[in-house]
Amino acid sequence: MTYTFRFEDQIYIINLGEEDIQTNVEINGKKIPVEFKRIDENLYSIISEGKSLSVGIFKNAKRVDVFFEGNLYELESISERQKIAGKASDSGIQEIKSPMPSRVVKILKNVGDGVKLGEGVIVVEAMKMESELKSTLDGKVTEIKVEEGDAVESGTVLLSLSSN
Amino acid sequence: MTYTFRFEDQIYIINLGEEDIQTNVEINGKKIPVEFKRIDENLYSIISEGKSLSVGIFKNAKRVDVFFEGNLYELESISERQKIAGKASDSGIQEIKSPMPSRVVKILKNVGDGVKLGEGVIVVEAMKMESELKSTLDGKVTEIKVEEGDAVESGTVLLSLSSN
Amino acid sequence: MFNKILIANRGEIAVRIIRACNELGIETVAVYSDADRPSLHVALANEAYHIGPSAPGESYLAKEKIIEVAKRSKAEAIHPGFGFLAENEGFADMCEKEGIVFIGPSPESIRLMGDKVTARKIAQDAKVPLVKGSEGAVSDVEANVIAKKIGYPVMIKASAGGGGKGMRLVRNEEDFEGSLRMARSEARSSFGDDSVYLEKYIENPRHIEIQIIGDSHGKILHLFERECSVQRRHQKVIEEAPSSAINSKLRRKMGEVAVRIAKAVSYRGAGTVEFIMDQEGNFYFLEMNTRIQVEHPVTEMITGIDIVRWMIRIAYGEKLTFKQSDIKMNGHAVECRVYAEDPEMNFIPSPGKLVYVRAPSGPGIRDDSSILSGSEITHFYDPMISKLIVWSETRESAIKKMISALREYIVLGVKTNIGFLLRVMNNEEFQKGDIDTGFIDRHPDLLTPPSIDIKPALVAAALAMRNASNEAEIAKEKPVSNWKLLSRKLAVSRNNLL
Amino acid sequence: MFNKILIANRGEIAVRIIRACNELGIETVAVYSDADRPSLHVALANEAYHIGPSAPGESYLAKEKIIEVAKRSKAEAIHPGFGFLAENEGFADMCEKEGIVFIGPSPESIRLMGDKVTARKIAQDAKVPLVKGSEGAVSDVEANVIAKKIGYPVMIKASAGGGGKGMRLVRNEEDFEGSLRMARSEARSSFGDDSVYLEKYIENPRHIEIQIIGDSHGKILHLFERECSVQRRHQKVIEEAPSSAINSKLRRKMGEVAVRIAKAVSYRGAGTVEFIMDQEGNFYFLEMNTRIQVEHPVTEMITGIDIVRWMIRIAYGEKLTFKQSDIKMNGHAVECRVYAEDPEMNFIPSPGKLVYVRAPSGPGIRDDSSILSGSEITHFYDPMISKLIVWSETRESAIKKMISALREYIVLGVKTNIGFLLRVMNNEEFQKGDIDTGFIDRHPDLLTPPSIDIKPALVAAALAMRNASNEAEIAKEKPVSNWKLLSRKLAVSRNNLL
Repeated sequence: MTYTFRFEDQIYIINLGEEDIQTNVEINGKKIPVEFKRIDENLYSIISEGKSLSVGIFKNAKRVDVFFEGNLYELESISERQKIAGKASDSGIQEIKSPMPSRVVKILKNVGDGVKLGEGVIVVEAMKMESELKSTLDGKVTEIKVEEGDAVESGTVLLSLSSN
Repeated sequence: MTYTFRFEDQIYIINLGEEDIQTNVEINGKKIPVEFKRIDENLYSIISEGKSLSVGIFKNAKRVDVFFEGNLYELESISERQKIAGKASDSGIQEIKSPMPSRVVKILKNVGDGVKLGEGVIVVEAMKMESELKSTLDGKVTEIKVEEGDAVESGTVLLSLSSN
Repeated sequence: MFNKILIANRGEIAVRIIRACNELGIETVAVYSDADRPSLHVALANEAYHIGPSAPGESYLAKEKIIEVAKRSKAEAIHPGFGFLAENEGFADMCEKEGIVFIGPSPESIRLMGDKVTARKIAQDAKVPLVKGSEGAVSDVEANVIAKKIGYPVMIKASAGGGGKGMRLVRNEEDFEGSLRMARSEARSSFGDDSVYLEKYIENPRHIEIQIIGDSHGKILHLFERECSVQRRHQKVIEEAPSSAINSKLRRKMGEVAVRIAKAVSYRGAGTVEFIMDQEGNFYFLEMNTRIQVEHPVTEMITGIDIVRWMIRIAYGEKLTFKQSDIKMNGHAVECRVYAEDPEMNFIPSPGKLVYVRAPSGPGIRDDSSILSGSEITHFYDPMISKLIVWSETRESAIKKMISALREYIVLGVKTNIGFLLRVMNNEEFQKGDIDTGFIDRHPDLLTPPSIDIKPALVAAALAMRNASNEAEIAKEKPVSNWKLLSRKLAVSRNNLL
Repeated sequence: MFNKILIANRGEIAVRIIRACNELGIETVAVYSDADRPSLHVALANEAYHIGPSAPGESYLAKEKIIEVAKRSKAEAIHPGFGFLAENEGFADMCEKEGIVFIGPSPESIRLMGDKVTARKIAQDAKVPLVKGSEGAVSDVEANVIAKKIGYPVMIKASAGGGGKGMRLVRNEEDFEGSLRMARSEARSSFGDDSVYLEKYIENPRHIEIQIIGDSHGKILHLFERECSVQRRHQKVIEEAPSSAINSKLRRKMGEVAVRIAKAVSYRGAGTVEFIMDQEGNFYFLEMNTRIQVEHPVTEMITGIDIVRWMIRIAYGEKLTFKQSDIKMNGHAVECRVYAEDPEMNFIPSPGKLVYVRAPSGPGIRDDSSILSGSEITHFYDPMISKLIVWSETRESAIKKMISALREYIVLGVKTNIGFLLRVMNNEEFQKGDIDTGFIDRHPDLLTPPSIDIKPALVAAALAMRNASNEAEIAKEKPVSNWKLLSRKLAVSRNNLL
């Protein structure tokens, strides 16, 4: 069986058999010896050349969350069509989304304003705390989709930025 | 929905709605106010007239295991036919079963021998320990179904006893 | 001893109090909001009553409803935990009037210490060192003048505040007005009171606090210090006891000062006197928290004294059975607050369903939590998942134990700060004890996971997909699932893509 | 310090050792049998290697395989845990010859103490009080004569024994022959050696043991006593420290005696000297266990000394950094061994899949376990689910804490002794400290759950049925499930039945 994922703008193709133990797994065509065993609902033990890891996994729609050694890695499971599009993308457009249900307190930029990587662009309030969301690139504001005082859902696009 | 269980030779009929909260539950025709909420895979919180309990439940074929405050209660879910049979039973015949895969070390009684409640009737070995299985009634041995040295599975009937 | 206690709180502190009651043979009554019906504190209490919608104002802050449940269930006392009504003098007062014991200090002590301006005066009278600042709450106009007089950097603080809310640091005059507005707005929404005061900002201080405990017979003792310098958003995230910056002489001095303040308000129960300490070891009074503190476990671990149990015994009128010289410090304890939050996004909360949780355990590991697989972190409440506390003989081995425990922790469904906590524990400066409240700002590298070998994650992700596919197959009883068909298509064309 | 250690064991003790290694910065190598692939010790170690089938003889007892993995993985030392190869002098010898450090005493110490007859002689030479008995192993013919001479009741014990296996109490001459046969048969299957010896049976003694620890520089210290009197099938099930039967004078005396025996065999590492104590407080040497003990945690809790970490440090050649007078006893600790077993069926093991496990946590709670939901208790190994350990200031509050923790424990899928443990904790005699090895026999009422209000169980059972029915429906995508149809039939006729 073949599975395809995107992680940090890289595409990976994994070939995985149906057996649990001593399967050879192929990543991007390269074989790696590995065996694995489900040890709890969402917990796997993976052994590769003696090295042992316990890994938490959770499939959430098209995303797979993988958790080990304290860190969460979000891998996007992609289809054939997306895979080709993904290759062509990286257009330098970024959207600032609300990370949780919140209220827009202050919009710090106007459309066309220049922004620097890490510069605050909008302030939202949630759980009684105000948070400044920061630009993820050097560039300018191309669109503002909300107004101050708006209540927004998790994932709502607040602004669009484009890189220089 | 109605569910029927046998526990310690008593039969109970429970009438339970589809809602999670503030349902009236009927046990043997008597209403008891209760509300419940599933809080984990096998864990329920039950509140009845303010009293709170957390209860582990596990349905295993026709048996339901209920665990709370350290104790396990095994309730047998019974069908219509069994229910009627159950009423008529209590014949005073008891079977001594092997509680786990084991080996018969010694049979301490012959068919026809009298036995007292708590008296040892057969010795089995499992996990390197020998265990004497005891009579659950005052009566006599009616049948012996194994021989010394036999390897037996969990649940195998070893002897039958009947009460005086 | 009391027969029955109502716990007017939720989450891990409610569970903590229920366990303390069990150990004292006291029956427990839980209250819960809509969102908290499936919570562990409800399941573990002997009785549980619904008190309203999820918004705290309509449930955990609804004084009358809580008093009503206490009366209905015949609870003799109420433990408020922290947050919610814990420092609400009006509630303490109501309890008193209704003949219910409020497990905490007198309403008067709460009032005196609750108003930060009054608290400063009391500290001043008790000859406790104070940071320069405004004499009480300020208007917008005054504020600017005073800020200039005491000199930047300046801290704006909510008069009714606590827990870092309504607090803003201002480094120069240009930013003052905006920060003042934000501080007032946060203060208003958090405490219903937008008055603020000003203080000189001590550059990169340590946050050191002294745990005190007093009975109703006039005895007040201290249980040494906690260091809570590692903070994000002005909120503590890692705490330890003892502090590696404090020697026994300074420890004694700070303890004495803390007891002096507590005595000035005839304090009863458990309380915390907070100080900031500059690089030279000068310490200044910050505020007194008249309640149990989130980070109390580290003190329990090094003293062997169960603070929550003692709060209850003191409220019942018992005398402290030990004196100052009996209290011994043993080993080192560290607490990490495990949050559903995103360190890469300025630690913004990450509410959601905890699909799977596996907490570490074993020798010297204490996990104070109310979470199980399937629990929900809602935006109504603090997004804390657990307090993970470790004890060991030395600071060095306690940190190693924490690393081992954090690596065992698995949480799925929300973002967490576990990786961040691990990186702090592995940080050389932290290990040397070279910490202050500016620590996280100085180390932005701690916010992002290092790049890793992605192979295990890829294998795991493929396993997750295979699982889902197998399960879907079983459910649908079809010989070939859509996943399989899709995968076959992909397999055919994959050579074109690499 | 060592760079890498192999753990030649499984279950909770393997996990315990892995955690200790993590805290010392040592890499860990796990070995596992077929049955243990999904075990926690495999998942938590840095490396893991399969060593054979589930039967211990082909995996955990397969010396050569384990040595081979150690060499392949470049492990510098092997920790044997308890059971399996822990007291196998041949294995310790092999390690030495292969240049791998065996974390434990010298092969010579193991040999001397492993043979119970030799051990008795050493104790005698060290002027340690001994119970009357046979001078070494006995033939069937001798046995009868000696038994009559020392007088009934008499204990038959396996020479190569330990852990209660191959042991039989005989109260009168008629039973002697049968018991001798059973003891020999158990000894043969457990230790491959059917030689047995005899001892005078002390009626209802307490089981008291002294934890000792020695470095390779000649320093041997004791860490006070553990009381392990509550036993079933001659195996410990509840342990505590300190013992409520021992005052500080007796404690010192027993400690000195234990150190004397250890010195007689130049002991190195952690070990336990076991005694029985009669009603008058006379104590007699029983045996010495030359390994870490299952119940070591209670000693760790009251002394703050991590015994497993010290075993490793000592094996590396480190000196003990403390002296006898530095070791202080603080508070009280109790351990309950949670087993998959059936107290109503003479504690027979109850293997099976643990469908769901939820362990307690919180202040003073330590859960040493290798179990998670879905783990399997197989008949290949000891059916222990967890060691639940609590610490509190006093014995009384430790017992209450244990009760609170046991009530939180939930295990589904197998029978457990949790209810039994709870009944012991609630027993008045136990609470008074009035215990000895006859305690459980004297209280058959503890074996059976008391009759309870069955209503919550019925509601819960109905919920389980409803759930299963709903889930079946979802899976089958049918509007009406078989359960529903069945239930409707039942509903129609239920009035006829009540």
